[in-house]
Amino acid sequence: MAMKKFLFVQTQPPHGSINGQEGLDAVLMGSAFTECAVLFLDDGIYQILSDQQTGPLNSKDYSVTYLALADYGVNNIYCCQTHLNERSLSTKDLILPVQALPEASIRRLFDEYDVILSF
Amino acid sequence: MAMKKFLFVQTQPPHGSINGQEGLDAVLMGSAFTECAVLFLDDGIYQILSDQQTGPLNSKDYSVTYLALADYGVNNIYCCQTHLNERSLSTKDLILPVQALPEASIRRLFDEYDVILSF
Amino acid sequence: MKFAIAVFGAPYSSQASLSALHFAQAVTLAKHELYRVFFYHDGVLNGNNLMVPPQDELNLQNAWVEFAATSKSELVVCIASALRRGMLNAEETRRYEKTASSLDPAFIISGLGQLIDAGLQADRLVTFN
Amino acid sequence: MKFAIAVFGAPYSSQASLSALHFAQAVTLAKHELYRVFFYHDGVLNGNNLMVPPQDELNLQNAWVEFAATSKSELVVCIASALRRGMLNAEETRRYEKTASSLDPAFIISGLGQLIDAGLQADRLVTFN
Amino acid sequence: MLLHTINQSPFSNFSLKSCEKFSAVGDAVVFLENGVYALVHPNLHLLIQADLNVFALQADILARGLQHSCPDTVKIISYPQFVELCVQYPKQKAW
Amino acid sequence: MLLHTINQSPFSNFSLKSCEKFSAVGDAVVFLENGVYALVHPNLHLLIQADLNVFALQADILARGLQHSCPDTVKIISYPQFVELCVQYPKQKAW
Repeated sequence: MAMKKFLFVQTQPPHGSINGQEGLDAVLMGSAFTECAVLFLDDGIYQILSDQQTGPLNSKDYSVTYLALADYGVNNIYCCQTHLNERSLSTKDLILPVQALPEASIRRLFDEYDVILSF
Repeated sequence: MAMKKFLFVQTQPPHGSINGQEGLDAVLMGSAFTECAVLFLDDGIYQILSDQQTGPLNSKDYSVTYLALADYGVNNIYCCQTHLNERSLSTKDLILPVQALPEASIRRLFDEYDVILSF
Repeated sequence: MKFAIAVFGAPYSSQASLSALHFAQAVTLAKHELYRVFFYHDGVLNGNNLMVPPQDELNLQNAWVEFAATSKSELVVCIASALRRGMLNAEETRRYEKTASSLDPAFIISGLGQLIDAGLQADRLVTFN
Repeated sequence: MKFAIAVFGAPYSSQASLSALHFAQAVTLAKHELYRVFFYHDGVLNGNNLMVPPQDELNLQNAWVEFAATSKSELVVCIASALRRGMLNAEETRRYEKTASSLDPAFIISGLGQLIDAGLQADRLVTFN
Repeated sequence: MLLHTINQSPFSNFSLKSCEKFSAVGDAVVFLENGVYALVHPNLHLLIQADLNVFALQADILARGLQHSCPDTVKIISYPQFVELCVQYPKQKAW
Repeated sequence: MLLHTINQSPFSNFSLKSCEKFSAVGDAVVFLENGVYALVHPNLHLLIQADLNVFALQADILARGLQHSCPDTVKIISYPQFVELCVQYPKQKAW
């Protein structure tokens, strides 16, 4: 049997809760075992918005950890074009290259992966 | 100085979290000290929907505790008529008598009370 | 069929724990195998053996321990989530020189790899968030 | 002016605790009196002295204790919320015959009446939910 | 074929809409916890029109007093039936 | 005069709309935590049109990388300024 592929879905914005950070930990761990991809939906896309300055809040800027994904072999990183548009964002505003998919393609993505974990 | 009056705002539905139950505890405690009122907004109104049968879920039916509010001297119990309408509910569906206010009156209610605690 | 369950929510504050418990009981009732229950995020708080809920409310930590004992299922809490939230077993208490431990011994502290392993080994991984 | 603060959210899982801490510091910096910080709901988890967050992250329990020590502010956790979530001090641990206590001694366990009292006595009660 | 689970109220959360947008004909949806308020939400018909198989947990419906408001288009299930759905549908998407 | 606080994202929650509906001319609104995403939400103008005084916490804006997207209609404040607002506005409604 071929190794199962994991899709990690990030839905929460950063800093308001630990969800995104613990979700990213799960992606990094998953990449040590099998093929993994990340999908940013809704406010999840804000996790990788550029230029997060967390000093005054005394929070941790874990967005930079996303830059290590390629080193971990995680190269399939997606988001929803509609969710970008709703937030007046483009992929240029993000700290790493992300494939923006039309809504119709997101459901097909769910088909490609064997396990879907949402954070 | 006259005693401060408290308004407790319930916004969460029952059983999905402990919020409503701990909010009700706060109302009961408040009534021992000063004049208190309760306002149900949004899904908060579901806390007092009739005929909650919590046996199969093994949750606690604390909705019956609301019936004791009158004994605690809490007689001003409000909800938003629009929020009832959105949920196809009427005050007859509720386990206790509630004054349904038009939206415009809710803000005036905030003026009448000195401390607002939302759950 | 081989099931695994992931629990992300705190007891009481969230219903995730109660839903997961009902689901876990139904899994074993149907004679399926329950490979692992993995507690992540606030889910690790389910292992707190100091909780004293009111008499007329379910003690979720006890309920999980009883379930594990009768079903022979494994209860695993994520170590990183547990440390951040102060859910330590005796060994972690010693390691970090803390004053006490609050994680019930029926819960195993392990790495996040056990969540990935659950997804790989089980036929179905069901999340309660 | 006399302030009081209510904290309803768990550390890390919610930002309520961090926001409340920044606000509390600003209150005392402005020479206002901080009558009480009251922890309710999951906020009681801020008193857990077993938490071991990663080295590069703020230890919120320590931060509250330090703040209280320098500002002479009172940190109060609601007893009912605390019992349900397993946040016991030495006295409650004995009363309920539990194995350990995890509430830092800088946090006082008291009744929900202290929240009402805070609303009555302080000029301003600010909630972080 | 995907098993969507929704545990939040559609009156306070967009899960129901997201699920409808990112589902395909033949997928199943299970409403649980506060998700069962979808049974009395005007957007429920979107899922039915999208040809999804829609289920809701009885214990959650009863606990919330919604047992008198269940539309025929939604099948009421027990926890064992929920487990059976997980057998039929190989993957879960928790919204 | 009421001080409304909003700590959730308007993209995932209805707090911003509730606040607009249940506010009066002269009230203040403080966006904090995930609430600061209101600065880039199309419904922000509703609060401005309703003649509310709108504020947002700088530390939360910076942490989220929104410092380049702040509209002129919103005043950026520090925690000490937030405390000062609590002095000016005697009551808080936390949404």
